[in-house]
Amino acid sequence: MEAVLFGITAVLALAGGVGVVAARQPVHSALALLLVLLSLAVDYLLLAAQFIAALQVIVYAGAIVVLFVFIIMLLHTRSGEGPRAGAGLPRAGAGVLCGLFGLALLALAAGVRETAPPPAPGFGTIQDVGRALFGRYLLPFEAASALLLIGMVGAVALGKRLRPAGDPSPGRPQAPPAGGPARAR
Amino acid sequence: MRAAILIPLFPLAGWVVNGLLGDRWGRRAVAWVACGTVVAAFAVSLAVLARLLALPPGARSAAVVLYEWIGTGSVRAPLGLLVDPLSVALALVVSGVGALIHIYSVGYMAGDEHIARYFAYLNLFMASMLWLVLAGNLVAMFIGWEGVGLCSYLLIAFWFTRPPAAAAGVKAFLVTRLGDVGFLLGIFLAFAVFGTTDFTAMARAAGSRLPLGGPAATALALLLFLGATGKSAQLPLYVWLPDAMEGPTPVSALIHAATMVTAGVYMIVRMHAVYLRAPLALDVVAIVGAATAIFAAAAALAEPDLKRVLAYSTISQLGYMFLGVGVGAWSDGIFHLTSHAFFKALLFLAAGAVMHALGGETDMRRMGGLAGRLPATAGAFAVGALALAGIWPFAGFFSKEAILSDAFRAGRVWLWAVALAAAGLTALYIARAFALVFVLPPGEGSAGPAGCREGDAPRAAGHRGLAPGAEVADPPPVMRWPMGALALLTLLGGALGWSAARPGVLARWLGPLLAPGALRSSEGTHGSEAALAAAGLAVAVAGIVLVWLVYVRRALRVRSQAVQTVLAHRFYVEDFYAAAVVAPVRAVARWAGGFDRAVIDGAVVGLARAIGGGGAVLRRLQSGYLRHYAALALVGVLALLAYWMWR
Amino acid sequence: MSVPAPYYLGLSAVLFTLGMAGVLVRRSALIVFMSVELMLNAVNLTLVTFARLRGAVDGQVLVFFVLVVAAVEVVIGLAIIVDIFRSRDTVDVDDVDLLRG
Amino acid sequence: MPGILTALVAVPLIGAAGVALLPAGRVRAVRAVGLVTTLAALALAAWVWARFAPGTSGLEFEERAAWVPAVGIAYHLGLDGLSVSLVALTAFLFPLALAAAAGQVRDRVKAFVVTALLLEAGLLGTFMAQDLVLFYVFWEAMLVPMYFLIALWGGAGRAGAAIKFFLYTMAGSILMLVAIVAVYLGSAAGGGAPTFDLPSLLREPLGVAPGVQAVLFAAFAVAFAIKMPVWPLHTWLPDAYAEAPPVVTVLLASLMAKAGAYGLLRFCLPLFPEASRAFGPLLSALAVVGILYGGAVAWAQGDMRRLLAYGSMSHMGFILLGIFAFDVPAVQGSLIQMVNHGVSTGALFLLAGYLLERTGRARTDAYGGVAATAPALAAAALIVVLSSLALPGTNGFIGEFLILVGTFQARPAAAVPATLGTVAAAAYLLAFVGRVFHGPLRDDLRALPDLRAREYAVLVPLILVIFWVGLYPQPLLVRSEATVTAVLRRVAAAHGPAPRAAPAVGSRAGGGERTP
Repeated sequence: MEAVLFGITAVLALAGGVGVVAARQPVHSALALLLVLLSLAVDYLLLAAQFIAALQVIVYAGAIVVLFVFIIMLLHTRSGEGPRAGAGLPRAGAGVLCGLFGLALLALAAGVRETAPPPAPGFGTIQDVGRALFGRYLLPFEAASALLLIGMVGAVALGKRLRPAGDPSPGRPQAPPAGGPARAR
Repeated sequence: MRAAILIPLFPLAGWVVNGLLGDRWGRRAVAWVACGTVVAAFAVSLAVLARLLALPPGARSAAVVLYEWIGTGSVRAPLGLLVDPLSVALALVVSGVGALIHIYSVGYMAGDEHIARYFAYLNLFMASMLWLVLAGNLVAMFIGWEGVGLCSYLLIAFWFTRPPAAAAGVKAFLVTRLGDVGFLLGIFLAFAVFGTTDFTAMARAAGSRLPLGGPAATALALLLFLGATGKSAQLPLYVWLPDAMEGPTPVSALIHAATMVTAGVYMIVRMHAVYLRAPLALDVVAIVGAATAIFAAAAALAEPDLKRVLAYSTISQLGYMFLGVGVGAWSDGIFHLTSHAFFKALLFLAAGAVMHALGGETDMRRMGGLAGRLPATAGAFAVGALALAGIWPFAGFFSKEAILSDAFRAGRVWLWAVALAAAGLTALYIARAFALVFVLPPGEGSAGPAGCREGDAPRAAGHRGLAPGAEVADPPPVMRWPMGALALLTLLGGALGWSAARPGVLARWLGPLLAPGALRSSEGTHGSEAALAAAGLAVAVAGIVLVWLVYVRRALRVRSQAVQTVLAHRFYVEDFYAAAVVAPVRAVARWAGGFDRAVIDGAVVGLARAIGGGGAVLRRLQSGYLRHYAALALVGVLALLAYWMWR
Repeated sequence: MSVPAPYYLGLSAVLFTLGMAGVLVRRSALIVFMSVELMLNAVNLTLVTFARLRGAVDGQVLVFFVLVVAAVEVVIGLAIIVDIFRSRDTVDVDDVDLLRG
Repeated sequence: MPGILTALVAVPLIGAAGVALLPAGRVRAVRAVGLVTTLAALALAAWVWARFAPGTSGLEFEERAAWVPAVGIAYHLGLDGLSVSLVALTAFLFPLALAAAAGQVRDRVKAFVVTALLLEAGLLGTFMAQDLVLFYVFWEAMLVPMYFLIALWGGAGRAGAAIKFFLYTMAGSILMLVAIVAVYLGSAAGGGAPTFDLPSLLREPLGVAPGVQAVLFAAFAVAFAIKMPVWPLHTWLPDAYAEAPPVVTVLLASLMAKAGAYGLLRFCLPLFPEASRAFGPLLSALAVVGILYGGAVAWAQGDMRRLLAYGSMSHMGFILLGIFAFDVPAVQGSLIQMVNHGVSTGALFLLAGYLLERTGRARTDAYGGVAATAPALAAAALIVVLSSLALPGTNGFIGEFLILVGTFQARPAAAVPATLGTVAAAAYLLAFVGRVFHGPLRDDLRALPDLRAREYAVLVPLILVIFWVGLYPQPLLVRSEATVTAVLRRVAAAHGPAPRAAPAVGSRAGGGERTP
């Protein structure tokens, strides 16, 4: 049962992964990413990590992917790739590098002890993770909350920069050559 | 004896007071303070002399330690005085002549607006010089030694807005400082040898610490003598003294004739215990002295500038003194120092009176026939000139003859011959100067190039040179009286050294202090003494007669163009120094400046450039493209993985 | 656990490599970004696997933090992408070389 | 319990904080608070200096508190004969510099005062720290304010000069940091716990191989030599001295350079006695080269601050020479010369600053006859110049004389050319006086004002110190004698016989009988 489930999710996740990388349109990539995320959520359940699986669905699939899609819609057609600028890496070179790297990872993975006894009851539940979070990891947890706040403030600040005082137009589709790069810096 | 400290302290107080407040006071107050302090120093010296006279001859030496000045580790140098016959004799000469010249200066500098500065410097000089002669050890003496050098610099460059004066001051300071390097090294060596520089302690220990003729004694004596050649303007460091005549004439009289330049002679006499252990060094002293005597006398022959004639004369006479101490005639060296102080100060003051009358003119070719118009000045100059030439019965006769006979009796016949020839030249140049200034009609010496003129300040007559019909008169009493006093001293000074039976008063006074010169081989008979004196006198008279024949009667014309040229360039010594010392040093300094910029800093800047260049190469890696960074990171990760897997 | 851990880790490795290839090859900033998310998820899978293998919950806690960081990163990153798009009218990473030395 | 030394460091910091709280526009208040702060530090330092018991070689006013006990770092302050006079000098010069700055620094006054006070705290801490890490912290704390003082208030080339200065000194500091860690590790060789505490380190020889000791010595020595600076590591100096505002140059030349010389005495000699002896001849040779080379280059300079900068370097050569003569009088001379150089060179740069302030001209040939229109300025300059060329009766003579007399006993071959350096000093300094103050008065200088009351207030204390040290240096000498003797005994004990003391002839005070 578990093996079957893992096989299905693995295939779906791999397909999604290839989709993310290979899709021409960003929105297709986003959908493929969603597929990967959901498949992995199932795997987390298989690995006795209910809380993480739930978070995966809520935060990743629910929030992050939605955000991506939102931005893709915002940027509309220009979110794709332009004509090749010539600065890219040779695809073959990238392929070789990635292949080598993947093989190395697989070799490492193959060396790992194969199985473990069934976990203690309650392992990976929300209570279990929560106890760790509010116990031993209280300080990092609080720091994470601060980080979230900083991220929020940062996003707001970046968003505000788009509309400087005295500039009535919300955006500048045709950026003037002088001001644009300076502002981006 | 502690009162002796007041001798330098009085003028020092005068310096402080006049230096700080002089500009706010009137000129009279400044003059009174300046002269009063020096007269007070003279009075204290007399009192100390009286105290010493009251003691038995063997006990006339007292050390006065004020406080520990420098004291650390093995180096101890207290600030202390040594009051003994020698230092008191010198203090009397210095403060006495100094007081007269201070008084003379009141008249001479009457027209100068910086009189407060002038007298402050002069007082500082008196304090330094008195400290120099009274100091109880070499390090303390060095305070005075450098102090007089400083005042010499300040007073030569007194009219500092005139470039020649400023340059002459710097030259004097630097040349004497070059000699002082020797003096300093001598102090260091004295510390190494004796562990102290106290004069009495060194004199006591010289016999045991310094092997006779050993390298330590010779090195110490020669190093100190190097200091003396600088300060006393001997070969080869005499070059600053003629230029020093840029200063006011009373300064030339006091510092550059009567007192400071004799410091070297005093120092050698003070250190005679060391010199006695170094016969070689004594020979060097005597030879340098004799050579300087004849060289400077010859250089004075063709000099057109009155003050520079006197300057070369001073160098020459100092050579006599060194010849004297070089043959071990300590007290005769001091005797000539004293009589020279009298007559040379007199000559300078008389020359100053001439200049005062002529608005600062010093070129003898623009003078002439002044005897009638300046009778008192001419008389004073004549007295000084006769003493300088060594004519009986003036002081110079006795002291010079003493040195000549010492040299002869010490077996240094060659040196005696040289000195005798120098005596003839001396009579020649001073008689020539007298003739040009006072006897011959004006314009006799063909108007040469302009430029022999003292500072613009003493402008009594308001014009320059001897203008026909100008009002030329003897100086005011405040200047005449010191000249009279010095003339009197010049007349009577011989009594200090000459008596029916030698040794004279001065020699007996200094006697207990000074070990007899080791080099005096044989006491001459009275007859040979008289013969020597007659020889000296004959040479002097011959010189004067020759001048009379050449310049006044024009009976003789012995003029060689080559000799003239060589004399006019003073044997090219200065040109040699300019080419062989000054120019190379200047070139090295410039080269070092360029070297510092180009090579040392260049190396540093080059390193910075190299790092910058390396950075410029490496920055190509920073393409700015995200994927390049990612790929590089991936390569790095792969390398790490490979390392872990195969390690 | 009936599926041996190396399978999970192998899946994670392949996903990570795919994500990396995306970062290296794709030029659209959005897709590059999504590839990064893919890599993060691969790492998360590894962490969860090892947490299960060791029977310790710490790996899962770490995943929690990765999630937090990823969320923040996405927020900021997307804001920056939008900003760049507004000023340069493109999201192609090859058009942006502000880091060039 | 914080003691007086902590207070000494804290006072400038508190003052800096106080100034920082003032509104920047209230320039007079800012200057007043700065001046009062430095005067308070001066009062503390004077008290410490007066209370310092001469004749002891150990630390006085010691304060110790654990800082990072895990690795043996402590907050450890103390004063001994090496440092007490330098602390007093630092506290003495800062009020004068701030007072002089009132005429020269007119923009960003508040920032200037704050930075200067931070620098004072760094300097005082550097001279008092007895823990290697604490020393390093103060050492670097002094570098940063100085960088800003040059870079923000300097002349046209200030940016380059400041960077050059910073990189140069930083390069040395990094070497020293590595060496400090190595010393720390080496201190555990005897079996005890490793420590950064200097007195503890000195209790037993450092457990490192002789070769390693030489490397460590070199690392320390290079850091200190750059700061002094020693030829040929000096090329930051002319740029920094010439580009910094004159008062900052005063601080650079008078105090910062001393930190280098002090470090040599405080760390290099006691920590690495064998290496010190081995490197002694080399450093003496560099000192002699520096003396003569600096003098020659100074003579060829047309810019007066560059002239004085090379002259300052030449004088620092004497200090280096004295330190590595390993002879009590010579090292005593070096210590006293540090104070003298601080006073005299500081005064020279102040005077150069006054001239610049009046005319804006840096080249000496742009002046002429200044003595005729500003006699008091000229007189002050002359006194300071004379002190700088070591005229007896002024402070400079005491230092150079002791250095040379001591060196002559230990290394005659170095002493003889070094003595020639006194002629070189006279040459370039009198050339400076001659070009600026003497000669015909230039028409465009006729209106040059003489010293003002504020400038008198700055110069008179300096001149008083010049004469005081010149005529009665014993208070300084007795304070350092015991410490110097102890340090040199350490160096001498490294190997070889004890330094030879020339037996004195006659009684100690100079032989002759005293008369009432």
